[in-house]
Amino acid sequence: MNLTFFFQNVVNALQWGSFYALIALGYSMVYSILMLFNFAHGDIFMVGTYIGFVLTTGLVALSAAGIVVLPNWLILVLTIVLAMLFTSCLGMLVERIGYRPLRGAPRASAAITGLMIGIILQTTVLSIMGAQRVLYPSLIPTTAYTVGGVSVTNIKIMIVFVSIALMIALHQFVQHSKWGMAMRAMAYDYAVVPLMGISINAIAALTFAIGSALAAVAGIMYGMAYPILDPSMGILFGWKSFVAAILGGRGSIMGACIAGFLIGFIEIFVATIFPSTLRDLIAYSIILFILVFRPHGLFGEPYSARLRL
Amino acid sequence: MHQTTSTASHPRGSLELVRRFFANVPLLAWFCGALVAVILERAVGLSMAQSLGMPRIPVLFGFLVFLKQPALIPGALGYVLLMNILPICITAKIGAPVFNLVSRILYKMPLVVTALVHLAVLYAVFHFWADVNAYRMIMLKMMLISILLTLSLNVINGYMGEFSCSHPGFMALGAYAASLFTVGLFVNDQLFGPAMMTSDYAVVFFPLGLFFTGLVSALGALVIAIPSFKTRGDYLAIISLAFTFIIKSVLENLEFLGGPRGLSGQPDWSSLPMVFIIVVFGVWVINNFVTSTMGKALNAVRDDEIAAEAMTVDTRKTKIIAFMFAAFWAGVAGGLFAHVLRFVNPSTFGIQKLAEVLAMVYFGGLNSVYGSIVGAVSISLLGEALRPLEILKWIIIPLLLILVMIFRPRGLISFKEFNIHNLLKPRG
Amino acid sequence: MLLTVKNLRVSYGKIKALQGLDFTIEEGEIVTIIGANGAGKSTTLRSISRLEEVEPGTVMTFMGKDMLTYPPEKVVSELGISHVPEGRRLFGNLTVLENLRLAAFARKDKGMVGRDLERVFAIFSRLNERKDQKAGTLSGGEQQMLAVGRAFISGRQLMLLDEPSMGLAPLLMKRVFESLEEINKEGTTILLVEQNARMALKFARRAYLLEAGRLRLQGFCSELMDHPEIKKAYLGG
Amino acid sequence: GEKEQADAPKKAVENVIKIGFPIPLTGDIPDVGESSKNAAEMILKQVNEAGGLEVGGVKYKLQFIYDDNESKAESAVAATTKLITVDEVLAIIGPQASKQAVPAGGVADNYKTPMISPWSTNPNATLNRPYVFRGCFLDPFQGPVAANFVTDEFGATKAAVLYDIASDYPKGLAEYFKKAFEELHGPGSVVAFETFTTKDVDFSAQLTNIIRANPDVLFVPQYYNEVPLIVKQAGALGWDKPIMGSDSWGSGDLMGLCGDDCKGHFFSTHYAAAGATGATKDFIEGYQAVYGKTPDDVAALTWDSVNIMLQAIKDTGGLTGNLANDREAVKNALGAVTNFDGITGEMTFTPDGDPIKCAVVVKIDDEGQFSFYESVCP
Amino acid sequence: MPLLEVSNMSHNFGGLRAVNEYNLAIEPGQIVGLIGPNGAGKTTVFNLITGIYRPTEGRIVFNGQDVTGHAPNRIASLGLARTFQEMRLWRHMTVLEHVKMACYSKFTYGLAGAFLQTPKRIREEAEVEELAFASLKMFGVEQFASHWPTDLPYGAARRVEMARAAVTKPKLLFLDEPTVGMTPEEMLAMIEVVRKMHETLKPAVFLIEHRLKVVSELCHRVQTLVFGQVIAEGTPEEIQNNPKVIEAYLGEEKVVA
Ligand SMILES: Nc1ncnc2c1ncn2[C@@H]1O[C@H](COP(=O)(O)OP(=O)(O)OP(=O)(O)O)[C@@H](O)[C@H]1O
Ligand SMILES: Nc1ncnc2c1ncn2[C@@H]1O[C@H](COP(=O)(O)OP(=O)(O)OP(=O)(O)O)[C@@H](O)[C@H]1O
Ligand SMILES: [Mg+2]
Ligand SMILES: [Mg+2]
Repeated sequence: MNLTFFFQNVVNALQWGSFYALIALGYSMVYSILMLFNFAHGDIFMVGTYIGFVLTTGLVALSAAGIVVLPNWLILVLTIVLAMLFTSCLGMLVERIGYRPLRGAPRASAAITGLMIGIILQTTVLSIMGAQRVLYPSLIPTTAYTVGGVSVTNIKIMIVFVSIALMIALHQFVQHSKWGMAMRAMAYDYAVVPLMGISINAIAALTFAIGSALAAVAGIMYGMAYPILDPSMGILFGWKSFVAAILGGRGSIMGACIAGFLIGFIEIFVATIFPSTLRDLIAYSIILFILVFRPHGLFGEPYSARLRL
Repeated sequence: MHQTTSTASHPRGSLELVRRFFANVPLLAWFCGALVAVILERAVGLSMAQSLGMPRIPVLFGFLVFLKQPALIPGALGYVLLMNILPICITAKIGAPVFNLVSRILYKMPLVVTALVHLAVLYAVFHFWADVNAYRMIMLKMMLISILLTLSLNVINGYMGEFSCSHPGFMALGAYAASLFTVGLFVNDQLFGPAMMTSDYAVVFFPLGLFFTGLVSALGALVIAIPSFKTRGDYLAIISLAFTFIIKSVLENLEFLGGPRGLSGQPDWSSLPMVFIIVVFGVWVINNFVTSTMGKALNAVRDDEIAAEAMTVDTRKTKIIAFMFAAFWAGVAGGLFAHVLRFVNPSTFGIQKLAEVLAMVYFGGLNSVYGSIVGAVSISLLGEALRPLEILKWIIIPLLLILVMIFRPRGLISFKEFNIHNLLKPRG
Repeated sequence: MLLTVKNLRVSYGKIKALQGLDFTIEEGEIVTIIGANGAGKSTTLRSISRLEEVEPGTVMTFMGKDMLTYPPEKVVSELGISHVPEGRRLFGNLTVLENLRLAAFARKDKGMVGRDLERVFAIFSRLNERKDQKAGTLSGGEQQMLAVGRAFISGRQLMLLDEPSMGLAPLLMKRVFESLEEINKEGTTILLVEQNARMALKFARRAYLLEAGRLRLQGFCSELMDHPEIKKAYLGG
Repeated sequence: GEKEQADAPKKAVENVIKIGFPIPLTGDIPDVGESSKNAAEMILKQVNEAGGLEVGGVKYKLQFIYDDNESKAESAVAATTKLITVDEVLAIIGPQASKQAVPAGGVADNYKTPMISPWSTNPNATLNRPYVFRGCFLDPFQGPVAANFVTDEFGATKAAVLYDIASDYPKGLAEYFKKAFEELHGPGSVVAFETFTTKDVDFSAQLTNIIRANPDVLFVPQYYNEVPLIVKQAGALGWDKPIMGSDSWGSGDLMGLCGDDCKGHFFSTHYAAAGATGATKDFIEGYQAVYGKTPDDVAALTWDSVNIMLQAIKDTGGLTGNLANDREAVKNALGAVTNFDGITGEMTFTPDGDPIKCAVVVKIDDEGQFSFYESVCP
Repeated sequence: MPLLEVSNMSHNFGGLRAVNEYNLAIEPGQIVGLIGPNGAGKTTVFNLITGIYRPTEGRIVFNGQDVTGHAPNRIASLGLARTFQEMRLWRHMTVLEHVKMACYSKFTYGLAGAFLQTPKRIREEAEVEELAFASLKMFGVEQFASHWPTDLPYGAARRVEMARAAVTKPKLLFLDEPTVGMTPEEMLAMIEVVRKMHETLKPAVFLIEHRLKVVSELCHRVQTLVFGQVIAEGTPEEIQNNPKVIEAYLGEEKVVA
């Protein structure tokens, strides 16, 4: 394999992996704190993308009509901020309606609820936006740079940068802030968290808010990179980020992110090296093998619950 | 607080009255009542429907009429009342003494005989009901198959408490293996050439083929069973999910099986008696298994693996058996499914199928044969009955499931054992 | 009165766990509730912490405030009632230090937290050695120390202790009770639930005996110690 | 009003022709269902407003029954069975995608009910099924059309293909293209044959491979909603050569989604929207007026399939009211249709029920219009 | 030859040496106690011998067979049963099923029996059910046979755990703090129960306790474990007067009850 070709694929894999990583981050946030499979996450991501779409389209239209003239970068910033806000409200709503009543229930029941909430979100978007695809307006013109034969676009660079930055920020937050500590405590035994003077509902809502806000960021980045949206686009990402979050290891935000990148790399390189028809086959076999030989994921801790003292 | 209990007690009270009214009605009477109803429908259903203003017999207890032609709702309701509810209830209640007598006689005979008699009546009910219309027939077959599928998933997700996502994969293995068997051997076909055997003995060959089909799936289950020694829960969920995707991808890549185009031309061997007998047999075997101490070991492994090991339970063997056993029946269900559709292709066995079976299992209830039957029947009936609602259906069914999860997190009927003796006994 | 409870009723579905308890605790006191398994001792503590919904008719006031208007986290952070739950319930995935830090989550007086931490480590030197070990891998006794330490940090008005002696070796048990005594001397009122009645009666000033969700006896420990019924059933002859 | 409605069905029974549409209104491809329904509704309105369909001197009102097949094979079977046996339709239009059309075709054939799948390209859908027809041309025809065109037009000697392996239509077309191209230029002249899976959005690995293989042209037999992503990503990776597409590009939405990036590329299809004349133009304009967008290939093919079905019904010369006989008659009439003048070209069915029709190659011009470039007939 | 012989067993958790050079020999029928401060490694010793952890070093011979590193269920089927410090009952199984489950290795009906109602299965299930009832009766909890463990009073649940361990008539029974969380009255009752069980089944017993009363009433011999190391071994009286034990475990003044 020649070097340019290799590096081109590395660049491709970085961009592709960063989506898995970004969405897995949000997924893992909820998953590792509330220990529930939030199967609705992929669809929250989808809704986030659509919210971004509506906001951007609206703001661009306002600008174009001369009502409030905003520069493109401001539109982008506004879109991101507002979409994060709206999407985290949605996340909190999902938590309130779908998950809070199920706190004491088996995790699988919550998983089913998540699955169903996902379907409802999808159906709702489908009936509001119609079945046809929509085009995410481009705010930043794509510029391709060629460095030594490797082609990189400004958007790719931005996406990779944003996802790595968010990963680090989130990791710091969970590991070192007192809120993060409370979240981890909640992951272990939520029922006694109030005895520390901490409100369970507040932590759960916060967790969902952050996770969903991340999904909104991911959604907007996604819209810029792959500007064709349809209401069922969340499913695949939902499941892939589920894979990434668990492959990374239970409770490890960093692990989820790295696993996201890993899956991106596996998919890209398998498609490059082998006949691309075998991509899923080989990619999932690799994931299966990793889990067989590292039964607790990349960074997960072995079951300490094996023996309760 | 007191208020809520008093208002809640009212409907429970009337329900209790109904229950008490029918307390002396044995199962046999209900079955025979249903038989009377379906035979009555065959005889006078059409004219009754027409006199109530409907062009034809409402196929799904009036549901399709309710949703599409509101003007006909009174007619449909009347039809359901006159043709379904009343004949059943009247026959059951009035005939109760007689049926109790019969039940008592049957009850003294070996259980097999009693059970077979009940099943024969049940089959007759199905037969006459479905015979009215081909649409009913296909629904009924699909429903029976989903019972088997749901129950087999319940073995892993309910009884053993893993969150397995591998069922579409097992089903795909079964569907393809069975299709390969029948299409390859019994059908003139472009892929595999002329038939090697005649299909005169389908009644023998098909179950035999399904048995091997099940074995193929069971072998596939080893891919998940072996990692399950070392890991559980979420990680195993991903392993099983990967399995499903791998199977799907393999099938897409196998040109000789039609690749993504799939395989068609399966002979029409999934007849109602065939499906009925195999599903009943499957339910019986699964029920036997989960009530044996060997099967209860699944519960022990689920609730506390360490304690199970310390109590001499061979957890590895238990897990292997559970996965292979569940996969076997999922494979058989897949084989039946392929022969009802007479077509298989890889994309049928994806995430959507997974969501569907999971919904059936968790809706019906974990760790319960009853639950699985209820889940499979109600979700497939609902799915069919609400079809006219198109997109709205995908809001109503999920909402319903969410409500069930909130109010009964383990499903409608969970942790309830299927007690054949109790079911078949006379009631007075 | 620091805490006044009147007509405390709790039920789990059909099971009536508590059927109308009345009791009071004075400031600075050590009070104990003893009783057999399933008598409702833990339930009493859990309802004071507001972890359990009480039935209408129950009155609970703490320093004159109606406790029923507080959600569980506010009971800790605003009223200063800490609770060492039955079975310790530590956060096993957090280190010893993190467990203690977390207990200070809602505290307003951040400056004092450091001093209290030191105090905990002084009382339980074993914890200091295992500061960075995950709490889930501590032995039973170590966990109990951490649980008490955690409560010590989260609230200092009233400490509710649910069977702190469970599974403790004699020496350690003594150590734990000594430290509780110290904590009490520093101004924390203690409500102790115990099965080890001998220990509890020696330790506390006043006691309530709970049987099947009702108060059976109450009084000063010194008197109860000689009560024939208690002697027979709870002190082993 | 209610009384009227209740009486209506009885009176109308003799004068109604029912046609069933088991189409995907939810699931993976709801847009396909929507387009089909849109096109069908237009015809329904036209015909019924004109007083109905005249068959053998009697006017029949049309009644179209749409049933959601959820993009699932089993639901397609159930829905088709229901339409045939419960709703007792005279004929079936749909399902669209092969994975539903193949099993549903089995059902239709079983119950001897004529069915046209407007969009399915899988040979099994119609194979040995006298009652099942299709509305689109098959891959063995379109593949060589594209191969010949790129050879003649661009002088291409090396080609690359990128397609969705999990989807029937692109896969078949890609394979026929490859076969035809290699017949022209020798084995190995298709220098890259790359695949992805349905719903993928990132094609960078495949495109990097393709670019490295340095072909003269890229053949992308994908749907209009995937094309923009592929074209844009190819551009970002430095691809500047022509891209050739297939009839599935032919949607008015394509340009809305793709913008400037698609301009200058070509695709083979049934008709050229720009400068269309006659019925085609009327259809496009009518569709635009009602639904505010240009029709896609599904809509166009559904339009033709419904019309050809209506034509066949008329050709029976009169309905008897006996459903089985009428269905048989319609089937025979369908087989006998010759040179039906549809908006997607002239159609005659082969004995297998597959249409013989011409293809056009369209260029996406600088205004973003699909302009006629050349026509190829079998 | 001793029934159980552990020689030079050590175990590390990461850097922590939880058990160090541990030796033990138990004769058939003997009751041996294990005491020691919290965190001394008592439960770990149990887990090592029963196969839940694999020892870092050392050898375990049970009934003449080297079982070091064997799976727990294999060791258990050789006749070593146990209870747990924190009860480990199965949440969704009835009490009777608990006890039947402990006879898992006694069933020989195989897959055919599991799937079909073979006569052999019906017979074996019935036999085991009888055994199970007998065991429940011995511990006085037969009235709870069809209850779920969550519905049991605490004391009854502990007895069920013992009934489950004893149903197979093990050669050696491990009890981890059988009286934890009991009132003195209940404790005395428990002592009687264990004594009665020992008289009928005559197993060797290895018992962890913090309550000296239990140890001195029941045990023939007592080991004291501190920091993973045995610091003293002898009869209960010897141990109670051993200065090392007093210093490390009992505290300066003797606590008798
Ligand atoms: N979550 C619950 N659900 C149902 N019943 C419960 C629950 N918790 C406790 N109970 C029941 O309430 C009663 C009182 O329980 P509680 O835990 O307060 O007793 P306790 O005196 O603390 O006993 P112990 O000494 O065992 O801790 C018991 O009968 C118990 O079975
Ligand atoms: N899984 C584990 N990982 C790390 N350390 C562990 C683990 N299990 C136990 N330990 C440590 O090993 C030591 C011995 O624990 P063990 O549970 O054997 O004590 P014990 O003697 O049973 O105490 P107690 O009487 O309190 O139950 C303790 O210091 C504990 O922290
Ligand atoms: Mg308690
Ligand atoms: Mg211990």
